[in-house]
Amino acid sequence: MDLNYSEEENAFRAEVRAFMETSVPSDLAAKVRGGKRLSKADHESWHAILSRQGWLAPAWPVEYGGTDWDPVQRYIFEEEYVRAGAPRIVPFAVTMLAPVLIKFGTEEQKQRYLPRILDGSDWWCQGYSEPGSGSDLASLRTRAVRDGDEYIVTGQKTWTTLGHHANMIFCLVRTKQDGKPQEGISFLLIDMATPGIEVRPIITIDGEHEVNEVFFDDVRVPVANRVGEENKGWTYAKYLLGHERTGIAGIAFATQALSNLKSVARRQMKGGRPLIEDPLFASRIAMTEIELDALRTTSMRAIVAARDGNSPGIEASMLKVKGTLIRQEISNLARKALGPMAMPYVTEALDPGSNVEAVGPEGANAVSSQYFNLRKMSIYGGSNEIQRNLIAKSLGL
Amino acid sequence: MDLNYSEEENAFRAEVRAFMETSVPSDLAAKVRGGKRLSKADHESWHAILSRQGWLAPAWPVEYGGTDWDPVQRYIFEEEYVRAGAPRIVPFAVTMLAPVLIKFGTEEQKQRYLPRILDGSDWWCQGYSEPGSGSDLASLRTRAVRDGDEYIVTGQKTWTTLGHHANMIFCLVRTKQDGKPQEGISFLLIDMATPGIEVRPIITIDGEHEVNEVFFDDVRVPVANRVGEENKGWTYAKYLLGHERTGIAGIAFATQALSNLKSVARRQMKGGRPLIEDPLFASRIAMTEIELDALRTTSMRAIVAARDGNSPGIEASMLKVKGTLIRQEISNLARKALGPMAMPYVTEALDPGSNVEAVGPEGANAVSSQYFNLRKMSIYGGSNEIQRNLIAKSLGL
Amino acid sequence: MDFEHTEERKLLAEMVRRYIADNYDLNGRHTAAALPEGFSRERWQAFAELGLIGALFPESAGGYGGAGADIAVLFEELGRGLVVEPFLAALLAGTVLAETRSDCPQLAGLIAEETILALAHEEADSRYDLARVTTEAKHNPDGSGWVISGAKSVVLAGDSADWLIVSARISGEVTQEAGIGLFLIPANADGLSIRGYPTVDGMHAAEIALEAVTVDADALLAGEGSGYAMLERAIGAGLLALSAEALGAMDVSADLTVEYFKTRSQFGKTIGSFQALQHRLADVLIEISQTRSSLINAASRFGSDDRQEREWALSAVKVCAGRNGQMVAEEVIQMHGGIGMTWDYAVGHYAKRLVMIDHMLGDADHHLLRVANLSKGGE
Amino acid sequence: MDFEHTEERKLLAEMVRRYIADNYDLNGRHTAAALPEGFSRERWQAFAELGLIGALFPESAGGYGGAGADIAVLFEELGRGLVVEPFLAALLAGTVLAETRSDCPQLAGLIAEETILALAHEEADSRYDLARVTTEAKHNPDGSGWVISGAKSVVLAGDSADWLIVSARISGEVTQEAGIGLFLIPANADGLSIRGYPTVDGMHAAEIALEAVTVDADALLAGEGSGYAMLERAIGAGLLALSAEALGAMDVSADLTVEYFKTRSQFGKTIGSFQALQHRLADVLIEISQTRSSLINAASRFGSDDRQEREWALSAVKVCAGRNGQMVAEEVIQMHGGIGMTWDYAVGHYAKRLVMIDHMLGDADHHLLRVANLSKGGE
Repeated sequence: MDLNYSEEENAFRAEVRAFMETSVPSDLAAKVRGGKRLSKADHESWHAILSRQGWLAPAWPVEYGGTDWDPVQRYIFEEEYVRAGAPRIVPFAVTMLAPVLIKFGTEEQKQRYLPRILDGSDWWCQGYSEPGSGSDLASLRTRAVRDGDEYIVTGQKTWTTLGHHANMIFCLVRTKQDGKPQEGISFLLIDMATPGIEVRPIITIDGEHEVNEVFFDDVRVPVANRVGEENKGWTYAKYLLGHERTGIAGIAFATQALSNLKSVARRQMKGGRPLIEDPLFASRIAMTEIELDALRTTSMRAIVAARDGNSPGIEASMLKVKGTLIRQEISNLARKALGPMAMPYVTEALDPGSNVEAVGPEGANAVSSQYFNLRKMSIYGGSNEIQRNLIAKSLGL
Repeated sequence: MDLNYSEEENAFRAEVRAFMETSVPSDLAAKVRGGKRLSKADHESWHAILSRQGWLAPAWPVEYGGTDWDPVQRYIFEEEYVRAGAPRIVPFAVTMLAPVLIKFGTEEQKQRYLPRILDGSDWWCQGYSEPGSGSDLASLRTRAVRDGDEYIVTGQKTWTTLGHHANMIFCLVRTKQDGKPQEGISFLLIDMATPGIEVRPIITIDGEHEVNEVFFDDVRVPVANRVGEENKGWTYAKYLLGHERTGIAGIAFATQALSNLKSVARRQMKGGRPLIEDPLFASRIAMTEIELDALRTTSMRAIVAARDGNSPGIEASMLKVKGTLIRQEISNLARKALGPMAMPYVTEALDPGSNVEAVGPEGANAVSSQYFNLRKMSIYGGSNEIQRNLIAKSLGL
Repeated sequence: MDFEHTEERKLLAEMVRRYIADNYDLNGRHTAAALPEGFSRERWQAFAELGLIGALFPESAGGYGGAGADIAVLFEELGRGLVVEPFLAALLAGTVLAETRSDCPQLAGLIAEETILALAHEEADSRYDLARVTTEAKHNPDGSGWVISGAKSVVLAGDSADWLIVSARISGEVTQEAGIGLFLIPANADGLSIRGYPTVDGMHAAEIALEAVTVDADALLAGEGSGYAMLERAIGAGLLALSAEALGAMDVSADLTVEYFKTRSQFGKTIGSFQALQHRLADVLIEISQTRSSLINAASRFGSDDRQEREWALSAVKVCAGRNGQMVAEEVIQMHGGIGMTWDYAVGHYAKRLVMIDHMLGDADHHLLRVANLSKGGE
Repeated sequence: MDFEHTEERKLLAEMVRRYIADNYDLNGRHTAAALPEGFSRERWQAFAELGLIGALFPESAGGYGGAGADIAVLFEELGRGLVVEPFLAALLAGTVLAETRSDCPQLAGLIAEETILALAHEEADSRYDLARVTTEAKHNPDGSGWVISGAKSVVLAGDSADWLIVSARISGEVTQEAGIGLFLIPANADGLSIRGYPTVDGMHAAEIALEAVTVDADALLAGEGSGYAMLERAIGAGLLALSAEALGAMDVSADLTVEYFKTRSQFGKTIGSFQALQHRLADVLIEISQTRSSLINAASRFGSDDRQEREWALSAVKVCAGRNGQMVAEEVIQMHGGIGMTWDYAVGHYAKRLVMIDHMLGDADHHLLRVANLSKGGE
């Protein structure tokens, strides 16, 4: 048992840190740290910077433009880029679709789509959830009917994150009506410029437009855009969800958020002394720190198991649940730390261009809205209830 | 809305308090306060004292030896007798069986059994649970087969509290094998001296003998000892359980336990100051105090609703769950308050006659064992899970 | 002992509930919240005409209520309706006036909805500590009154108020109870600058700076000896009101969830048939019931002259409102899933209000330790 | 980075587990616990012959282990087996000897199971505060050594020990870290009185009074300047050991519950098919997994020379053991129902051990604040 980083790993960290220090645009880091809104261009420019370095998709095989980093290196990379204030790599193409393409796509699909992800030509979004199928994903009803070399797709997807930026969507569609619901699903790649597609915003409780509904009305999709076999899409969907789950824990982001929380708690006063010295509050922060310290190792155990060829399985579900709970707890504490100053919400001040000033301490403006926004973490990516079902199932219950 | 006690109620409280002050034997109060074991004789002598005063069974109708106290008075009575250090009235006869007899028994049964409860001739125990039927009470399998004027009873009951003191047991037995399980149950009164009955102790994790298994091997019970109709026992059983549930919250006992906890926390030292001044511990005690203060009113609301003729229903289930959780939390905090001194457990010192001394502060010896003992509260009387099921059911889910 | 409200209060509650049901849907709320002042003057007038503002104050102050039960009944309904109009500001400021200058035109104007009042007390670093006041009031050198300087934070309805009641330190150390005065100041006074803004739950508040604001001697409502007690009285009314509002919001949140449980299906059955969700909902309902009991206790003890008993109960109910409000908020969103996260569905807005109530007039941690301190004397 | 134990440690764990499985069932445990000393000398000898005591100490002290991973691996198995023999006392006292007098016969005797050692440090009012020592050591007026007076509380294996290591204040205030000395004292010394007793989880401890116990000068193992650091080192090993023991007990408790879920039926189906119970069990497993991770962290940092890093990790894992241990204990009893409350079934005994571990060497509250304090320097 050896938990220490090797010398090579420390050298790797130094390399990544040096790159980040010179490469993350300072205005971008300021936006990220201030909780401001990021534009599509912000994301694209950061992706381009990483892509030029060959680091946009570290987990991909080298032949497709990835790296040969092992999971520990990938974790170090993530830690460093979060530390540098870089925004999260938009996951839909890089960490969700690409693994599916690489494992189940045709050579043609790989050659076409993977480079376009790396060079920023395509922005992908995810077409999984539907209004009637939340946790029960397999009950989806968007239909794809074969018509010669095309499918005709009709139906509705929802919770499509950043779908308003996307030009491509990967979709689960129903290609067979009878039999078990899981056995009639196919996985399609759809150009959003195809006639019959409409994207409508969903405004969330924090007042933000992040997710969308996507409507399909007789949308024609070439059969060549199907990944893998017809009616086998459920297999690919589950493969993708497994990848999503380990990623969601987001240890590096949680570490950063905890560090922010502590600096807020050092600045906020209670009874004339820094809040961080208040025993009740200090003990809550300490508990979260302990849990995150453990989760980092839980995550490493899953990662190293994966490196050694074992499937993460139940660990992925545990990580999803605990990781999201810890992340939510940090945002909960950040909100509490601000006291009454958690209330003001000047949304204009979140727009990068705006000269409207926020109210209260630096960075306070977005804290409560983020607390509400992060409620989504225990809902999406297979809700925490679904994960608990999976854990029970894996025990044979 | 008026939450204050009326002048009459205050006068009533003074009367009860005066009686308790002169009537609770001081050695008995000392045992109760010290968490020592009570003998059968201890219980019987206290019952006899209350019975002479006419206060053993306040909730019974006056004609059977009860009082005409309203629920608020009954609550005041309970508060005062707990305050005086009196032991709990053994509930099986007084608050569990008697209401069933009074509502569903024949005049003969009432005339025979109710006086014998009051004068201490009979000690009743409860024959509900079976090894295979815990929460699923209706699945019970102890059979009673009709043979002329008698039933022949064969089977096994378990968790029979203080069954080793009892000369009588009220039992649910199966009198019909087919149909819905609920529809083949009868309610029998059985003399434990009848041949074929054997009582075996169950030792619980605190090392105590409080509960028992009761075995029935071809035990002959007169049909006259059946309460109500054959196969309608489930109705009577549920009636009894409803009564048990509101009683279990035990506000008065919790109040006493909280007061004990606070005096322990005042005496125990942490960092050179009384533990009760420690912010973390003080806030836990305060939370429990707040919850108990609310529960007292929740309980009163149920009681007053009952007085005004409304059925408690969902409130009874809520009371059971929250009441047991608060009681358990108080015992949890008492254990924590003692620090390392929660560990010593000199069981001999709990025996009234013993001259073995306990270790640690006054009353500390029984604190941890009581914490473990009270785990039972969320299990018995319809487990807290069953109560949550009932709450959901009452919402039409 | 009796848990029924009087007939008058039942009628009041019934009337408010009907008015809100008929006139105040979620879209209406959004529209009102988006107005420059963060509420609708028209609705405010309608509420006043229904007599709701008068219900907050005793007859001696021109109202017809003012008891704990009046405040609790009314605010529970306001919580059910997610009402954005400035009732809480009215209660806080009006309570001070009712106790110090019950015949003043500002109070009459408040009850008649013509005047908006706000209590400007909290400061950036006071964090719920009632006695921590750094804003200073000095005798005007010309002998004519007072000069007040300092800053106030998150003043509810501070941007729409015509008059402000401002706490300021006349003497004593920064955390001392004695030495705090309360001043009635017109919002258009020279030296006052007010920045209004929306809060995350759709209400409005303001940051207020006072730079040498001069007022007459009669602006002093309560002086060094009585200012703190008066504040405690007003904040106490606010604690009761906010807790009642939280209870109303919890109740509706739970009702919406029960409804959703019966209609939404997953895996071929209604989600309300999943035991894990049933049990969590049961726990939610238990905590709501406990909050109701705590509110009954606080409303009943609100009128008590025994300060410890009264303040204990007020802090206790605020702890329940804060803790249970957060639990309800988080659970109902989770039990709804994605739909609960959307602007167009109500639960998210109830959740935001519930969570923000914990940030007002002292959070659960603050009041928990206050309960512990107030308990010390007792058994 | 590698989470696998070395082959040696895996073999050790495997061997202990097999020995316990073959020789140490619940009845055997009860029998041993009921012996006058609270454990079986025969078993203790068998454990020593398997080399288990030697695994706790480094080669320099006559053992062949002593690393964090050695302690963690061994105690996890002891926790799985609910072993009552005095391993923890041996670790605590032996660690002090190994660092101060590694060649003494008492340590050799300990490793050979011939000598029982105990660390007598806690006092009635010290409540986990390592530096709070009121027992006093004074220079003997005759110049020959020390005179020690005071009282020690809940000394593990204190009633079977041949030798005690006693902490006593040589100088300084009662809470000062400097000034604490550690003394090696024979249990039969004049002036020592020992009252042994069982603990609620079936172990044994003792109250020890010292009335002017005189010892030679060489009884002093660590003096005013180093006593505290030595204590922290020994207690640190104890924190790691107890947490590992807790993890073992949690694992078995969960396994028993899974097993019970599959066999026990209610309402016509196995109770493991009820979703509410499934979800609670899932949460239990998540916390156990977190405890394991925390233990890995602590075992890995146990050897670190960076005091803050090491002690942070040791306190952190004890918080996990304490909090999660209680959660597991309460949940597995509840999920078993009545059977979980009985003496003849194992889960109750695991539960008692889990809960009592939180009372040893600092409870979760204590270590939580210690973590907060140790974190202060960091980011």
